[in-house]
Amino acid sequence: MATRFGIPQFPGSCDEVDTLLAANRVGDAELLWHKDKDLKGVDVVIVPGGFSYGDYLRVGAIPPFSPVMQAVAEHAKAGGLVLGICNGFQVLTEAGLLPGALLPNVNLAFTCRQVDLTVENTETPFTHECTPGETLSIPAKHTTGRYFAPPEILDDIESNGQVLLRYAEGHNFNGSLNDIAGVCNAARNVFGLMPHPEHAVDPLTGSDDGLKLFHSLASAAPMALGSGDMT
Amino acid sequence: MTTASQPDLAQPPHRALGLTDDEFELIVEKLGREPNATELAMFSLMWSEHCSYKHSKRILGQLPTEGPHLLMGPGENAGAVTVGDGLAIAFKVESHNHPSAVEPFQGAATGVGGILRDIFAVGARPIAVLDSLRFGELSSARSRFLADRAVAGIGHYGNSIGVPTIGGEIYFEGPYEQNCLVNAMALGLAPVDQLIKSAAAGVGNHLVLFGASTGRDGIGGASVLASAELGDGDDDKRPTVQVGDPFEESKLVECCLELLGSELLASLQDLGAAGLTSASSEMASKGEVGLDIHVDRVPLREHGMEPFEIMVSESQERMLCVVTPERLDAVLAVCDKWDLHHAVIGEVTDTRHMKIYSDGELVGDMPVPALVDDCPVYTLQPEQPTEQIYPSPKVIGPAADAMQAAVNTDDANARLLALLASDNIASRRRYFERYDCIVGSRTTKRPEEAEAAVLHLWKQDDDGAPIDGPSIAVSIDGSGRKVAADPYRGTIGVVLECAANIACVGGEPLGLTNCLNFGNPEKPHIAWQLTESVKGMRDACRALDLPVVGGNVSLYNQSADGPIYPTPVVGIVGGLPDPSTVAVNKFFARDGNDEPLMIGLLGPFEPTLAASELAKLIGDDLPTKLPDLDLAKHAEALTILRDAVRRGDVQVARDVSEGGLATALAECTLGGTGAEIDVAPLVERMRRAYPGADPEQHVETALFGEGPGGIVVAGTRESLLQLSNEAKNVGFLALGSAHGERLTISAPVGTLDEVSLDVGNIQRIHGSAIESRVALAERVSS
Amino acid sequence: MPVKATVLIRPKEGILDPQGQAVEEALPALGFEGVSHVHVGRLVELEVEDASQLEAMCEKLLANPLIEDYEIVTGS
Amino acid sequence: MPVKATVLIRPKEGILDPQGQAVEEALPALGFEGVSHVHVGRLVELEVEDASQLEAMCEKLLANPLIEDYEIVTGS
Ligand SMILES: Nc1ncnc2c1ncn2[C@@H]1O[C@H](COP(=O)(O)OP(=O)(O)O)[C@@H](O)[C@H]1O
Ligand SMILES: [Mg+2]
Repeated sequence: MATRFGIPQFPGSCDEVDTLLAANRVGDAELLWHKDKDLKGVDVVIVPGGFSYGDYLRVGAIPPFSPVMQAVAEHAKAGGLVLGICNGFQVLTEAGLLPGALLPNVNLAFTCRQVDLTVENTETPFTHECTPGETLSIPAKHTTGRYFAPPEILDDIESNGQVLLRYAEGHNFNGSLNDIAGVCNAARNVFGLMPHPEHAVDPLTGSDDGLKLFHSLASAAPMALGSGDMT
Repeated sequence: MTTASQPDLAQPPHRALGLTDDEFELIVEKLGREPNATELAMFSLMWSEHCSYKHSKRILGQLPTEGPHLLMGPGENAGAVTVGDGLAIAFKVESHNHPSAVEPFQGAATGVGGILRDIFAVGARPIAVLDSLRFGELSSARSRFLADRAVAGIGHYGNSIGVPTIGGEIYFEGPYEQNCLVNAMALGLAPVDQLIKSAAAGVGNHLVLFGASTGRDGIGGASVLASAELGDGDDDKRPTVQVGDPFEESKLVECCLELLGSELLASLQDLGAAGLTSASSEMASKGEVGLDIHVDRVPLREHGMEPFEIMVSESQERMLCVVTPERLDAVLAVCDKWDLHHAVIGEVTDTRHMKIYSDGELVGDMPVPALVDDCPVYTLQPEQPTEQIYPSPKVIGPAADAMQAAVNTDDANARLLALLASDNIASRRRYFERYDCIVGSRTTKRPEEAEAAVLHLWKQDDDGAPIDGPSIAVSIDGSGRKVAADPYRGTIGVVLECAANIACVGGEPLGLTNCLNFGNPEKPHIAWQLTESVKGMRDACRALDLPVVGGNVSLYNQSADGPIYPTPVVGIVGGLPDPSTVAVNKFFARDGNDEPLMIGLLGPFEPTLAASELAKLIGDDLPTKLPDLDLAKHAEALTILRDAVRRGDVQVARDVSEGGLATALAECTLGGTGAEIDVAPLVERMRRAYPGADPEQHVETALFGEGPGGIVVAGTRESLLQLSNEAKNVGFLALGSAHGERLTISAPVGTLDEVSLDVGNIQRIHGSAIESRVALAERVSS
Repeated sequence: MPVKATVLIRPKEGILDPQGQAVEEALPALGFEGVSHVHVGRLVELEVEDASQLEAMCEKLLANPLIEDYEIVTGS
Repeated sequence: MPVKATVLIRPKEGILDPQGQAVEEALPALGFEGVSHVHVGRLVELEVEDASQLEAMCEKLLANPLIEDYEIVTGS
């Protein structure tokens, strides 16, 4: 059976349809309304990019309180797979599902650029279709993407192999600590990254390297703990 | 249309509001009495240049507006063309020059917000934005500030609302120092049968205002009425700066599209300049009905707003629709779903009057035709100036001397590098990287990847899976200096350049939108520029068989320093059957043992240094005429180009624009291979056309001269051979081949040393020039 | 002795404050009732040699006087 | 009676504050010398029915304690 993906849609989400299209290439995807607590039994939740709630107050600060994110938190706690892309990554850190925080880019400007990422750890549901050390070309576009974690936490995630993607040399335009582009939780079922794999699924639009992450998810989902109807 | 000028209280209110005494008399005659404050405010807006086009209507009438692909022409919120597969593209360009000069971030942001509303007002989902920007020289701190902030504002709005900004242009030129130009173009996608018009219909139907609440935004000039009426001159409370809220607009887009998708609306209209006044009276006029409006029902953001303030407020992110009584509840429920304010503010009547009520009391009553149609239309009094009215263009600032020295040598390398590093040619990355160019998953060619942006219009099948749709190509181009030199031929050049960009990726031009940015049309020489420019646009569109689907006019762009360069900006949408045969704009290496790509120059290119970038760097005077051109040949060349790209025969195509052929060739090497070029064939063609002239001059002009109709193309030997046969009538010259790590350009005669540059060097200089110039200027000023 | 200063920068009255509005509208749904008049502004803290320059700094750089009001608090 | 509150939110010490740096670097160019330790933060002003909620609101929503410090000022 095809893996089922659910994509929460907040007012101000931008990349939810792009994510839907990308996930539909490897499984069945649908949007989940922010006011509903029902995850409709999906296997994988992908929190999409954009400017949820206008990015007002602080990026990603408001969505964790929405009904849908409460359900996503339960899904994650039960071992279900959750991916956060860009604003989705910010939301997951604000929700406490991922370590660290995202700060304004060092260039203080929204920057849209194709970047090279190095795959650091392939033994996760998100990256197992990649080869270790492989370079992925994926676009990034954000104002607040500088990954930060206090030293103790940073040491932890590094020694635990939680850094799954790093910016290749010369590609870390936002100033992320240790060139971190994507981080997962200790249980390895929640992952967030700033670049946009859903915008790299078709050579016609530039690259299809991002598809590897989607394929990884699609084949890992049946094995993940607690997949199926979690709510 | 915000006028930030301070009202002069000494004069009668109608003059302070920009109406002439004659116009005021006419209003009194049409009403049969003197207008009250609310009515006067509404008339002053509807009879303004922005709403009535009173100075430009007559000449705009000559533009061709018919075409086989046209669905909606001028007059609606946006024009629209069919692009195949039952899909329509709605598009329009609009200016937000004045607000951007006052507050560039919010001015540019609300400009994008406004043009996007025009697009979804016709029922189309916004899918792309492009921008056309002009500021004073980069060496000016004010210009750098305006450019950075305007770009940030455009990005802020477009990025946050999830619409990609896929292309544009940005130029730095003295005459825009006081009057920057910020034009934004938007495109929307809709099934052909979902396009909706704005005519109000159905007596007894409800008029619903929804979206943001209404505040005192943009009341500006009209605040004179407040002081007159309320006796308090404290206009500090009436901010003229409008602040945009892309978050609100993103909900508004989804709400409108959901309403239209469920067929709940009778008509829809956005509120732009002139707010509720213009939105409602234009809906009434088009539908030949009347409207009763109750201003006390409008959701307000501020206390104590006067009826006239509510009617003229330019608060952003609001829409107006007409709904039948049975569907009202369903409509309001959708507004609630998207957390938008809404109110039934009135009804459609058969009176053909706009009646404004406040708490049940009639505070305004005007015949709709008087408001919308009866504004006097003026005939321009054009007069050609006897000499060039603009001073010689000049590069100023800390880099100027080095530039001057470089362009005045005989070293073609130095000249080319100076051009590649100049403000109007160097890479625009500093600006376009501020824009999300990919959201929506339609962008197949991003900025700098091809001559036009390309979008692939996927559709969703019943299960939501993407299926292939047609593709489109889009480009926006304007010109100031060349139009200042010769408004007629300069404008033809703009249209041809834009059409060439479309042809370079294999697009067939389907429709054109434009924004005419000019000075004060009441001045005879500005009237002449405007008249000539529109004629040029007309003739070029006719030659290309291209309808004008709509546009915008921005007049009175002048300051104490004089008028801006007359600046027509055009945007063209082209149809593209297959996005995979698009030509790129960089040379590339073919596989292993294959023969390298051959390079040619297609088209009736007749370069001139007049009004060129090189002439500007040197400081030459502006001429008063550009060379004549044979429009039919230019049109034919573009058709040949397009067909060759579609066949896959032309794999690289770049039109020659600023900086001439040498610059275009250098730009083709960016991130690609080098090339070995000999311009002798072009020099020979020029020598035959102008046998009298000095051959050395021909070399200089061949390398750096500009003009429409020159396309650098590359393909295999066989395919270029075929192209040269097809192009006998329009011109084709073989120039060389693409390979290696250097660009070399040799010329047959003359003292100019040949060009020989490392492609890495070209890329470094072109790529970093703007950043280093900005950094240098910032250091020098401290 | 340098002076510590705090500059509070707020959206001008009458100017749309989309942030404040959005936050206010979101709060009840997040479980915070009874909150009103929310405004979001900026805060700049700095040390200056010459406190008399602060006003001019606000006008020229720290605030955008067209759409923002500012308040300078010096001390400690 | 609702209570007016001002919440000052600052980047935590030790975390790179490029915004503050940019302001600091821009000032000399405008003729302002002797400015140091510039930091840029946020300001949230609101009225609450129940001032005891403020602390929780800051912890949960208004500030991110990992990267920001906050200070609540109530009054008038
Ligand atoms: N203001 C802008 N906004 C977005 N893209 C821009 C802007 N200015 C330039 N670009 C992009 O940069 C590239 C080069 O621009 P330009 O030199 O003006 O091209 P051309 O001369 O071929 O029209 C194009 O892809 C264009 O769309
Ligand atoms: Mg071009």
